[in-house]
Amino acid sequence: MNSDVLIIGSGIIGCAAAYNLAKKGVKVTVIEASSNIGNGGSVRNGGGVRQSGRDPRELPLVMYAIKNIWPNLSEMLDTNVEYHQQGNLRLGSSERHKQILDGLTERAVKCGLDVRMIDGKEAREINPYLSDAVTCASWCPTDGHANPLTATMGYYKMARRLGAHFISDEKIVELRKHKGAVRQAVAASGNVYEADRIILAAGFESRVIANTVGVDVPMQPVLLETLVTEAVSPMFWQMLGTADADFYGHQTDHGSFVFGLNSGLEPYAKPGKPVSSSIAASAACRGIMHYFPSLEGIKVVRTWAGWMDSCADHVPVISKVDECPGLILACGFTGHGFGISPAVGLVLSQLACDEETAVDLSALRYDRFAAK
Amino acid sequence: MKRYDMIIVGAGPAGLSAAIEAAKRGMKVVVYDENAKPGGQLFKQIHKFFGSKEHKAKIRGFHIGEELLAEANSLGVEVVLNAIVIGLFPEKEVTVKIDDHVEHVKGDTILIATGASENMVTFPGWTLPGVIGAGAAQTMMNLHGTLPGKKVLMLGSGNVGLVVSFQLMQAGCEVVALADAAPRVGGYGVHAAKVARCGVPFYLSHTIVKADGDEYVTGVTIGEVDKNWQVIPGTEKHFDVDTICLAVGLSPMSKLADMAGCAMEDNPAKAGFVPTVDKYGETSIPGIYAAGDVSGIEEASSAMIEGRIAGIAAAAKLGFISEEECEAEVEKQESALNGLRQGMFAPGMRGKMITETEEGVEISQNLLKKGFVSDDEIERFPGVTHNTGVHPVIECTQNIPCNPCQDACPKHCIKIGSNITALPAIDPEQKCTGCGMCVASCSGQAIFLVNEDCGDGTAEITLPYEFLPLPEKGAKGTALSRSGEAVCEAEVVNVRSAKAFDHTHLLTMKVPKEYAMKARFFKEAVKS
Amino acid sequence: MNDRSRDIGEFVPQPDDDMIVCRCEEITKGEIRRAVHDGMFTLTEIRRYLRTGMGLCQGQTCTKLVKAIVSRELGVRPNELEPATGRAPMRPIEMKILANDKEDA
Amino acid sequence: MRIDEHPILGTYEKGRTVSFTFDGKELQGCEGEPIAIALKNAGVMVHRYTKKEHKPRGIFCAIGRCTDCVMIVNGKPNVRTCITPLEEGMEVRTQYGVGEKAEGGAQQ
Repeated sequence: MNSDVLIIGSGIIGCAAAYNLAKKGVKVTVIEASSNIGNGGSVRNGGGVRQSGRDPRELPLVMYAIKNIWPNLSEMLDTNVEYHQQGNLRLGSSERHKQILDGLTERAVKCGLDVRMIDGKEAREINPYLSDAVTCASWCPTDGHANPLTATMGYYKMARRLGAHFISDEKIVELRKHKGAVRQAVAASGNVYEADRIILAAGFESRVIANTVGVDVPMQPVLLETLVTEAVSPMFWQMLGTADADFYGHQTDHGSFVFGLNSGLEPYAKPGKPVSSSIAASAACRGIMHYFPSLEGIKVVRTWAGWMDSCADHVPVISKVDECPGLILACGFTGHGFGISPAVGLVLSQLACDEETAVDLSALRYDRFAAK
Repeated sequence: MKRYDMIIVGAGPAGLSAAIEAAKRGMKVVVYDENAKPGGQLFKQIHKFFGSKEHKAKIRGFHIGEELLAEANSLGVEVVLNAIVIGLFPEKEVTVKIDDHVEHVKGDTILIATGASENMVTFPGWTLPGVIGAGAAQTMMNLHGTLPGKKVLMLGSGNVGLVVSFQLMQAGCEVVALADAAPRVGGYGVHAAKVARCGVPFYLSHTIVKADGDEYVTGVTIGEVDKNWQVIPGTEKHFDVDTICLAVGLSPMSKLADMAGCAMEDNPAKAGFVPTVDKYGETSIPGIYAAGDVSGIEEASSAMIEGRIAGIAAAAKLGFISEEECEAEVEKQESALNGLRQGMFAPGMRGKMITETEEGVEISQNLLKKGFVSDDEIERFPGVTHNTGVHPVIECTQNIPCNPCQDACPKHCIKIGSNITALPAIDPEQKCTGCGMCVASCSGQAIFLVNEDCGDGTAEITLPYEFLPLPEKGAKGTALSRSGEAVCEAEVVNVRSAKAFDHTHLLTMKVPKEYAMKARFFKEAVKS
Repeated sequence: MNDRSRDIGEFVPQPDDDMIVCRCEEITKGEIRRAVHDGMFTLTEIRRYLRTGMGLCQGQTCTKLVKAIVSRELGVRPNELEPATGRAPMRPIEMKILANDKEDA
Repeated sequence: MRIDEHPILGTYEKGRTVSFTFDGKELQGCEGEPIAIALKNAGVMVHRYTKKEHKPRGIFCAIGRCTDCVMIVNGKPNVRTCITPLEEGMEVRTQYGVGEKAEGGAQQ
C-alpha cells in the first residue's frame, strides 16, 4: 500500500500528525498495532496542558500550543476536548518541597513564563478546598487541562474525515531502506507499506522498530497509572500537581476527578500487559486527601495502567534522521506528551513536508545522545 | 501478608460448594461476598429445585443456601460478608473492602465465583422508575418482604421470567401478562403451565412497544413482532401496570477474571464473556479457578457441582489430596454434572427446535406458544392415564433432568427409570393410595391426583397450592383450566398440609365429572 | 488488520435514535451509531469518545446493549467485538477507605 | 407495600421501626433494611433526576450494580440506596444530577 506519509502509532501524536497532514491534502496512512486507536499514554494521563514544570527544551512547543491551538481545538476537531485554562498549582507542604518548587519556578521564569511562588494562604484563595498542610505552591495562571480521551479520539475522527487512512490490529515489525532512504514498513502479517516519509510515533515500541534501520533512541517503558472518580458538582478548574509528583490531575467537565499516580514503583513494573499495582491507588488517595481533605468521601470508580516511553533525558525525540532519509522520529515523550501534542502534530506535518517548523526543534534531535 | 490456601470470591452456590470441598480436605479457606447475606441468588429462590436427590432436588433454593452455609461454617470456612473484592492482582493478591478499610490478602489458589448479572432491553420509557429487573423483584419480595408493585407485566419467558411471575403472584401481585419476543416459551414447560393456569396470558412473539408514565410507570403497550423483530402495526395491546419486570437473560459477571489477566472468550453457548477453563474449572492462570455462572450461565445445581470440582482440584494442586483421589472425586462430580446437562434444556440444546420427546411423543406446541398444554394434547403423554378411583395424572411433558416423583410414591406407581430425563410414566399395576406425596414432591407442580368419577356425577382433583390465603375445606369458587380460564364451579373438599410437603398444600376440589381432565386450579369466590 | 476506512454505509437516522442506552452517562443509541460512523469501531473507542460504560456503574448495565448496536452498525457478530477491559475497583470505593489499606486487619 | 405473610417464607424478620426524613418529610421504615425498601413502602418511586435530561430514576437492579437508585444520604451524593441499610434519623434527599438541586430551579 502506498502513501505520501506513513505514521506508525495512533496515539495522540500520530493522530495529530495525521490530522495536520490530511488537512494539507497529503495522502497519509496510520498503522496501529493494537485493536484500539489511542492506546498507550494518550489515554492514561492526568490531562495536563501546562508550561510550568517543563524542561526548557520542550517549553516552546507547549507555549506555542497554548497560544495558537488549544483554545480552538474543540472547534477544529468538532469534539469537546474540555480545555480549561485556569492555571496550574503545584503544591508543597515542607521546606524540601519549597526548594523543589523554587528551582522549577526559577528555571521557568528564565524562559519567560508567567509563573511565581505563592504561600499557602494565597494558594487557598485560589483553591479554597486546599488543606492547611499546603505551605507553598508554584502558580502558573496560563496553564490548564483538557480531556486526553476526547482530544485523542477527536484528532482521529477529524483526520479520518479529512481522508487519512487508519488501520488497526497491524503490528509493524521492521523498517526497510530502499536506495538509501527509509521507504517501507513491514507488518507482522507480511503486509508491506510504502511511503516517502515514515513518522515513527509508536511510544516505547518505536525503539525496536527504529533499531531495524540501525537507529536507537535510549528509552524504556515505564508504567503510568491513573484513577478516575465518580462525578460530583464542580469544585475547581485548576490543574494540580505536587512537588513530589506523587499525584497530578484535575476535575473534568463531567464532574469526575482524573488523577495520575506515582507510587515510586512504576519503573519496576513487570514487562508485558500493563497492570495496576495493588497499592498505587491507595497511596495516591492518601496523597490527594493530604492536600484535599474534602475529597475523602468521593468514590474511585476505575483505575488503569499503561506504558509510557521514558527517554534517557526525559524529553522527546522529534527529529528527522540524517542517515535515514525519510524517517522522522516522534517518541520518548516521557509522560508529558499530551499538553504539547497539538504542536507536535503540526511540526511533524511540517517536517514531513520539508517545511520550516513552527517551533525550533534543534534541542530535540535524535543525535543528542551521540558521542561528542 | 495474610495467606489462605483458597480465597473464594462470591458466597453463592458455586463458592460455598467449593469452600466445603476444600475445607473438608483440610484447606484454610476464606469466602468474600459483597452482600449482607450469603448464598448468592439462592436465598431469593423460593421454589423447589429440579434434579435428583444428589442434586438436592425438591428442596427450595433458600433451604439449599442454608444447608450449604451451615456445612461451610461447621468445617471452619471463614465467610466474610459485606466484603467487596476490589481487584485481583498478580501473585494472586486480592484487595477487599471490609468496613472502613481495604485488606490485602493472598491465596495459593483463588476461585472466582462472582455469578451473573441481568441482561436488559431498551424501549421507550425503559429508564422510568417501575421498570425493574426480575432479580430486583425477587430481592424486594423474597429478601425484604416488599411488593415491587400491584400490577406487573413480565417480559421474558425463560425460567427466570416464569419463576418470578409465579413468585410475584405468591407475594400478592397481579401479573397481567407475560410477553416474550421469542416465538416459543424459553423456560421449562411445567414452570409455564403453573403460571398459565393461574390466569396469566402469554404473549409470545411480542415485545414492549413503550412504557407509559412521566415520573414512573403507569402502563405498558406490547405489540406482536414479525420475523425481523419489528412490531406489526395494529397488534398493540395496552395494560395498566405500575411495574414492568425484565427477565431477558443473564450474563456472566467476569470482570474480575478479565482484570486478573485470565484468557477470556466471548462464547454464545455460555451466554457471554467468560474465562476459558479446563475440566477442573482452572483458568489460564494456574491456581485461579472459575465456577458457576461466571464461567457460563447454567442452573444453580450445576454451579454447585462446578464449585465442588474446583474445590477438589485446588486441594489436589496444593497437595491436600493425591492426584488419584482428585481424579476419582472429580469423575464422580462430572458424572453428576453430565446428568444435569441432559434433556431438552441442556446447554448444548440452546436455540435448537425440538419437535418430539426422547420417547417420540410430539411436543405440545400450545405449551410453547401459550404456556399450557391444550386438552387435546395432554392425553398423549405417558404420565396422563385413566383409571378408576384416585390416581396420579402427571402433566410433565418435556425431558428435563428431574426424578423426585419416582421415589416420592411409596407404592411405586411412578416410573422414570435410570434415565433421569425420561418422562414419568404410570405403572397401572400399582395401586395409588392418594397420599399426595408425589404432588408435593413435584418441583414443577405438574402432578395432580384425580378421581375421575366419584359416583355422584362429580370428580375430585387434588392440586398443589402455594398461595395465601389458603382456602378452607368447604370453600366455594371456580375451577380454572390449564389456560387459567374459569370452566366450572368447584368446592374445596379437603386441604392437606404437612411438614413433608414443605409449604405445598394439597387442595382437593370437587367439580362436575366432565371437568376431571380439564380443571387444574382453584380460585376462591370473593367472600361477601 | 482492521481497516478503519472500509465502507460501512451512510449513517441513516432511525426513529429510536434518542433512546438512552447507557443509563449512567445518558448516551443515546443515535450518539453511539454516529460515533461508529465517525470511526469508533471498538467498544473501547466508543467508551473513550462518548463515556458509555464509564459512569458510576462502570458498564454493568449497558455493555451488552452497546455491543449489539455497534456490531449491527458494523455488520459483524457481537462476539467479534472485544469488550472493554475489566478494571479495579469492582465497585465504587471511597477515597478514605481506599487510602486506609492494610495487610493485617 | 409490605408482604404481611408469605405462603412459603412466612413472616419476615424485620428491624425495629425507625424514623428518617425524605426531602425533609418524616417517614418510617425498618432499621437495617435497604433505604430503597423503606422508601418503596412509603410510596416513593423517584430517587433522582438525571444530569443531562433531568429524567426520573428509581430502583432498577436492587442489588447495588446499576447505581440508578442513588440519592443524597446524610449529605453524601451517589449513595446506592438499594444496599445501604436504613438507620434512625437518616436524612435522605432526592438527587439532582450529581448533587443537590441548585438554587433557582436549575439542575447541576
